[in-house]
Amino acid sequence: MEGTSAIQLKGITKRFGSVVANDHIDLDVKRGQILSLLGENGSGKTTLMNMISGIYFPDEGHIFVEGKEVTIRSPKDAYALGIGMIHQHFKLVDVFTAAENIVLGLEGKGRFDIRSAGRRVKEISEKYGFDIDPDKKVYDMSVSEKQTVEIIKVLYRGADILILDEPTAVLTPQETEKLFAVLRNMRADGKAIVIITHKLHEVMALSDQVAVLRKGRYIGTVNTAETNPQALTEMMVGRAVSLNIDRPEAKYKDLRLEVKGLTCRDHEGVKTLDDVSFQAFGGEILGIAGIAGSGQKELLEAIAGLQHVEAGSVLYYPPHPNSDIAGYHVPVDRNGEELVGKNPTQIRKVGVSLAFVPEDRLGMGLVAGMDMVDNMMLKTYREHKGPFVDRKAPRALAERLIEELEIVTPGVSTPVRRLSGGNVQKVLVGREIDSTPTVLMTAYPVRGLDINSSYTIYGLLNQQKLKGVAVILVGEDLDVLLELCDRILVLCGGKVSGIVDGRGTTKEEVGLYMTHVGGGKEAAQDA
Amino acid sequence: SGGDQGSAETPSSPESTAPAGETTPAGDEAKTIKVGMVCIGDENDQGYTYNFMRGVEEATAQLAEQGINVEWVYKTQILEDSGCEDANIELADAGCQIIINNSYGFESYMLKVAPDYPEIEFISCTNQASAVDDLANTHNAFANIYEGRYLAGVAGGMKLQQLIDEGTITAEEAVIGYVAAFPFAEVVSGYTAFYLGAKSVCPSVTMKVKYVNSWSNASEEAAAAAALADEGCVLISQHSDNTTPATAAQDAGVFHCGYNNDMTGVAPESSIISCRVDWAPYFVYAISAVANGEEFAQDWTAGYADGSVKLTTLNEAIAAPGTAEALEAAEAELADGLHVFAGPLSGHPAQDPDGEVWSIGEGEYFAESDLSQEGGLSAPQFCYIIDGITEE
Amino acid sequence: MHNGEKTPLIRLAKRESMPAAAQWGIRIAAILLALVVGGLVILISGNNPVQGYATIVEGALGKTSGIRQTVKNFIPLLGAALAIAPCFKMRFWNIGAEGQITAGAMCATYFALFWADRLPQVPLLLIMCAAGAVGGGIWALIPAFFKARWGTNETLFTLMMNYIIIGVVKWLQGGPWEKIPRGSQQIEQFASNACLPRVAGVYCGWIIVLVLTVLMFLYMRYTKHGYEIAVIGESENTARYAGMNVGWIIMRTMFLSGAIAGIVGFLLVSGANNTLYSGVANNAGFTAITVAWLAQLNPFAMVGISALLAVLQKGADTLNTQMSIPVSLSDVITGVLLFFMLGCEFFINYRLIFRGAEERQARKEAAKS
Amino acid sequence: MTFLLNLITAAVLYGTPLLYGTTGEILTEKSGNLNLGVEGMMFMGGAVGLGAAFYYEKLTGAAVSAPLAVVIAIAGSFLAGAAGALIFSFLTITLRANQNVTGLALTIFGTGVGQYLGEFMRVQEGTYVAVSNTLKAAFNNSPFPAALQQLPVVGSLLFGHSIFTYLGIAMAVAMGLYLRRSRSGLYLRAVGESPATADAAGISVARYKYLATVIGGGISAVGGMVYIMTVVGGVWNHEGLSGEGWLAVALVIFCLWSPYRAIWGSILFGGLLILYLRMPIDLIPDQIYKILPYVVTVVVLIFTSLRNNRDKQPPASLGLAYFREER
Ligand SMILES: Nc1ncnc2c1ncn2[C@@H]1O[C@H](COP(=O)(O)OP(=O)(O)OP(=O)(O)O)[C@@H](O)[C@H]1O
Ligand SMILES: Nc1ncnc2c1ncn2[C@@H]1O[C@H](COP(=O)(O)OP(=O)(O)OP(=O)(O)O)[C@@H](O)[C@H]1O
Ligand SMILES: [Mg+2]
Ligand SMILES: [Mg+2]
Repeated sequence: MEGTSAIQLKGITKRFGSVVANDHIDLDVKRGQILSLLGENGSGKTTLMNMISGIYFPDEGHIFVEGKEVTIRSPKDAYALGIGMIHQHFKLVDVFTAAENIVLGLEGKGRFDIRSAGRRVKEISEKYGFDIDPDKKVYDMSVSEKQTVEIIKVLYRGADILILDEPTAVLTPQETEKLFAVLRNMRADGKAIVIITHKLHEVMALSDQVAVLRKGRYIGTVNTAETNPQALTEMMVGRAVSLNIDRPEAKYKDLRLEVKGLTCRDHEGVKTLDDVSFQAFGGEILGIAGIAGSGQKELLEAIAGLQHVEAGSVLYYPPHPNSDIAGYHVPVDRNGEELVGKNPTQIRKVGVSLAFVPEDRLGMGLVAGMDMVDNMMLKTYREHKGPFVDRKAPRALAERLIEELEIVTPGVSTPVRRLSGGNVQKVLVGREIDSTPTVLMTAYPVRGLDINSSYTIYGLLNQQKLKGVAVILVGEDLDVLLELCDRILVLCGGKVSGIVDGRGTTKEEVGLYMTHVGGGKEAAQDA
Repeated sequence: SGGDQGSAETPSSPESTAPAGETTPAGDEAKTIKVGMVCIGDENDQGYTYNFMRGVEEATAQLAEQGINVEWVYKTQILEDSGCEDANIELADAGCQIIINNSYGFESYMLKVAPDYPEIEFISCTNQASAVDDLANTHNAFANIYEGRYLAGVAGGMKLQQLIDEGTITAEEAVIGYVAAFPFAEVVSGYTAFYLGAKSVCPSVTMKVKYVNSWSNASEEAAAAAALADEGCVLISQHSDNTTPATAAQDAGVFHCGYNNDMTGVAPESSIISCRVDWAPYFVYAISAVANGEEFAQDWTAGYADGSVKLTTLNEAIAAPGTAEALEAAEAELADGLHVFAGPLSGHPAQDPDGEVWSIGEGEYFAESDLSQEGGLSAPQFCYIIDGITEE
Repeated sequence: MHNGEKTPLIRLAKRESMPAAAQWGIRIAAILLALVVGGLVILISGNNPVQGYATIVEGALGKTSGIRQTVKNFIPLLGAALAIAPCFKMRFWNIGAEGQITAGAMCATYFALFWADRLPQVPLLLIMCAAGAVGGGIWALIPAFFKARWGTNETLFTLMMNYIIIGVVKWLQGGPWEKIPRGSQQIEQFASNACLPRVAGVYCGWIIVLVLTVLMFLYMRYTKHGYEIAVIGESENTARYAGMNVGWIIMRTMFLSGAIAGIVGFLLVSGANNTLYSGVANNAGFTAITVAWLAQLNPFAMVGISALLAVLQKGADTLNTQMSIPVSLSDVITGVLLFFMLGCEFFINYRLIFRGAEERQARKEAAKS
Repeated sequence: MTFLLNLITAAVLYGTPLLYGTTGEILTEKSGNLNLGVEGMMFMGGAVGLGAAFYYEKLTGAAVSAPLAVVIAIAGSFLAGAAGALIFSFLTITLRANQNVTGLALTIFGTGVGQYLGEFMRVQEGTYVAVSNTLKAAFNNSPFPAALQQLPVVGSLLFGHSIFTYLGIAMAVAMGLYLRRSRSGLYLRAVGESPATADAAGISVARYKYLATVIGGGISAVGGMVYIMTVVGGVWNHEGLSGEGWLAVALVIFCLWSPYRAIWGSILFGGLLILYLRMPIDLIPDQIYKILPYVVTVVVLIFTSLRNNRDKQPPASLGLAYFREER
């Protein structure tokens, strides 16, 4: 059984309008193996997998399952062939319970008994070490719980070909490890597993083989044991790339932002931020680490004036008026300006900028249906006097960004929806930086980005830091935070559980802080 | 009269009009008159406009005998808004010599058009402005439908008296329910006449009136009739356009007298009789006047005796014994000049129920639609809620 | 694909874009097809379709009086479609234009009835127009407020608001504002200084709505407000992130939308009817929704589509008069026309791929090389 | 007491057509389709349902079977509504047209068709299109034995209504059970909440949407027939339905997409419709009284949004077209 082909793809092609997402791709997925699918953003990984799972229908090519040619017209056909996919964006019904979501779409005989389904769910989750309440509604679940439901959904159907599209993007390192353990178990069971991820260390740690796509073409498959991150990156990008992240030292650091006792609540009255205090300095990158949903988003939004603040203050110390932010150390001679109570426009005016890249990156920072020009003026359109908008300046800016950041787009009037993920991100970050902020806040700026684009973004952040900007970076990849940040603030359940020096800490220390408030102390004792 | 409801032969388009000359009796020179009519509904409404169309049919035949060919042009389903103004203009431009507006709400729009076409005669049915406007080419016409309602009331009253006599109900339980469109003189005058007709043969009768505030709303008319029946009314009558009060009456097991059309077809177990206006005499009068180049009255009315008001066939199966005779007697009285709104009567103004008591004594009468009187109008004027009737 | 048996017979793919000429070609083809189906309907009803359509065109455009009435139908349709456009752009499904027209008409009527003796024509008309705008605006603001504050579903809210205001006008009509003598359920015809003057035989509302068309185009395309509306329509979160006060903009836009509808109401009472009644909007508020949508929210396209529907309305009326084809039949034809126009957008946005088309394509290419 | 019993009886009479209109629309909306064409479908159902019973009776004459006539009327009206809903489905599901606009177009089309058929029958017959008293009784009278109906108080309260009331309640309960308890009901709700999720789970989104919308449209249209046969006495009347369908749409909101709530909701609305005739309040003019159902609906709409209970919201994808390859 092991080593035989579970799925074979031959000459698969898929076009979206004029975009050729997959161009005659061949792929072989073997039983009892974990195959990593690697490629830059927009290289066609998701599209390819979607054709196996019945979401899309190929324009050309052949699919073989167990050596027999098949036609997969819908997810139903895919399930019938034992293929299950966990999508990049969760496909769950919010108002249903876990159990209801799991049994969705199953053909059943006789009476419908959701309770016995719930028992099955419990069995499966116990077997694999998940913790899930079958009667919990999805809208009450955390991200990782939702993902657990997705995985159980596939297992429940007894799928033996499993596809996971960027499953770890939203998980903590601990959760990721748990998931990997499950996947290894399944491999031992003889299942075929395809996993898409941008994190090379995960690829190296988990998979048996790596297949690489580039710009919709299949580049090749290598055995993980015979390769290394550097080589994989070169396959993906098509040329040599340096994988070291710089951490230059800025000449001057001065206090720019002081947060004291910040507390926020959500709609249900639960504290999302609990007495958060810290300082941010110009000329440094302050990383913010934490399990997803620990208050990162709320913290940035509170500073940017997008969240109602219940208590606490955010003091802003402007650079000396005579200094052009680009570098002279000028002592702060004022008491600081209170930002709490100001609206987002006023806050932005003093120079605090938020480049927020949410899970759905087109959801917040950019308007998907508008072109680059209109997106450029999203925050500045009011500055111009009179009732009409001025599109000249934003057009110039868009053209400049395309040039400077090498944004790949047919033109400034193409809707940003049509751009690839990495390019969308460049548009967003480029616009924020252009507003010459003194504080640049950004969350998950490289989420879902490929290595190459990620490094471009890191470079941009370092550039800003050297100009004397206070950069606040919410990240999810601890390796990157450790390499890039001067200091790291760790949030746990809305509280600050520790602030560590980026140069002197370890992944384990930060990981402990992420799961326990004050976990650092125990760690210190251990050491 | 329930039998001749066929509409197939109804002249409903210019094409179906007999070509001029064909029906002209020998000897007379043929005259063709083009008449426009603006209608609130169309002949499918089985009520108000349908009744006009039957008048048209009859008048056309009668006029043909006089050597006058009428070419009718209709504008149907016209709302009581500026569309009515457009319709009048369109008919005037189409060369109509007479334009008839069949609904009360049309008049204000008609009056905007009439001054521009002094050579065209404009008629507004059931209305009253020609008496006060200073235009020579505007006319009002309405038949004394209150006489028809009085007679229908007699038929209904006979039934009530029969029920009392048989002991089915007590004298106090002889209550009429009346489904009324809007609280104004045409309606008030109508239900009062109906009540007086019933009272003339059943002295203990009383009446309850419910307004639906619409000329035509099938479900609300039904709801009002059902509510009246539930409140103890044993006979329902109506001044509204649908048959639903009849069917609701039948459902509730009570009796009914209709308006505009024979309703025995839809409610054979409860509909006793209906009254309607026959527009043919007026149409013949007005059209022949124009054809002959004569003046005709600016305000016109006629009654039962003149054939302008009619009753539909009595539903003998359910009517009280002797109803036909009682009707004959009442008809004779009307022909003899009986005044329907004859004293003693007292009540309150309908628009101001708490206002001063209004009354007339024995021997006096309210001169309804009496053009011979000073300030008399064809449109009904009686607008008092008399004792024995309650409005809600 | 190989095993052609199991390949779907027809597959869909989203089109990137289509040349404008081709788009309009498809739309015109759809309209023609709809007319053919409508002709069949006329035929089945026992009439001659060719004669029927000739009558429609002749009735609506043949004579001056017909054209005037067509223009009269056209004014509220275009006006209300313009009113709806910014809301729809914002993805705020305002189906309450009917009620907003009525509310505006009501407020304008107040001044026509009670201030006409005190004011000369021009100031009176201006005040009536302003009152109409405010009335319609406020009526639209109520659902907008709840939407902005608590996310109350606006489609259903605005729908209900229609029936409420119509009920209120019915009450005024039969109650406090009823003309003397009472009982007529009518409101007095306006004094002449409360009536809009005519231009080219039709009250000057047509000029007003055409000017509004240009203004609305500029507003949506070139102003900051227009930009804000477009951003909110795409994503409320983004708008919030950009520092827009989303609730305020929703309310402002709805007020504007209601105000334009209210002005339409003013035009209808002051220009067309010279009085108020409960049916004053006469379904224009509903039909305008289809106009706005079919025009893809482009004000200039709305002119064409309202004109088409206005011709159809007037033509239907002539059809009824001259061929005694019932009004209901023209509703059927209008429905068919709308169905076709709605359906044809699909062929503009999507491409159909038939089974085997690719192999044929591939074979052709192979033969070439 | 009698007053109250009479009021309830009348409320049930007026509420029953709404019950069908509403439950049909609930089924439709549960699939994520917002079909605003209820008025049109009910109109068609009213005309065709009446016509079916009328011509059946005409064909059979005295041999007419009343129960069969009821079945024929139901079938006729159901098919008429289903046909209208099929047009809607084709346009919105297959051709992905905007649902709001398509619904309005269906209203125009459906009222036109219904009105035309009604008039056509009228002209053909040359007289009222009305069923005989025997049939009227079958449509209007209670199916229960007289002994039950004559029980004090409960007799008329529980057993005094037309067959359609009981059928309607049974149908609403069945639909409630279907949506809550059955596998396919769960899948239908999933389609309405998140078609992409349902699709990925192997549920045929288009099939569920088509079936729910077409069956829902059919059920709504039966309401039109019930209205014509009971409320307006089995006669084609010129106004047809006068806004009943819009009221049904309002009622869907009022009962928060629950068929159970539709049962008492429709009776309440039926009562509100006629209350001004039976309980006039001097201070409130009739015209204002009549807008009560709409005001109540608005208030409910506001309160549900205030409470923001996740389980009492409209289906999340209500009104949106679904295309699998859309991102
Ligand atoms: N709606 C669309 N229509 C046409 N082309 C599109 C559309 N959406 C995306 N594209 C094309 O897709 C390419 C990449 O976009 P996409 O957002 O899929 O990036 P991605 O690499 O998948 O991002 P991520 O890794 O974050 O998922 C672009 O080059 C663009 O041309
Ligand atoms: N539904 C769609 N409509 C239009 N274009 C699409 C669609 N889905 C994918 N594409 C385009 O196809 C190409 C491949 O996209 P795909 O999502 O498969 O990339 P990917 O390799 O998964 O990238 P990422 O790493 O960002 O997830 C991209 O250019 C993308 O924009
Ligand atoms: Mg992607
Ligand atoms: Mg992807």
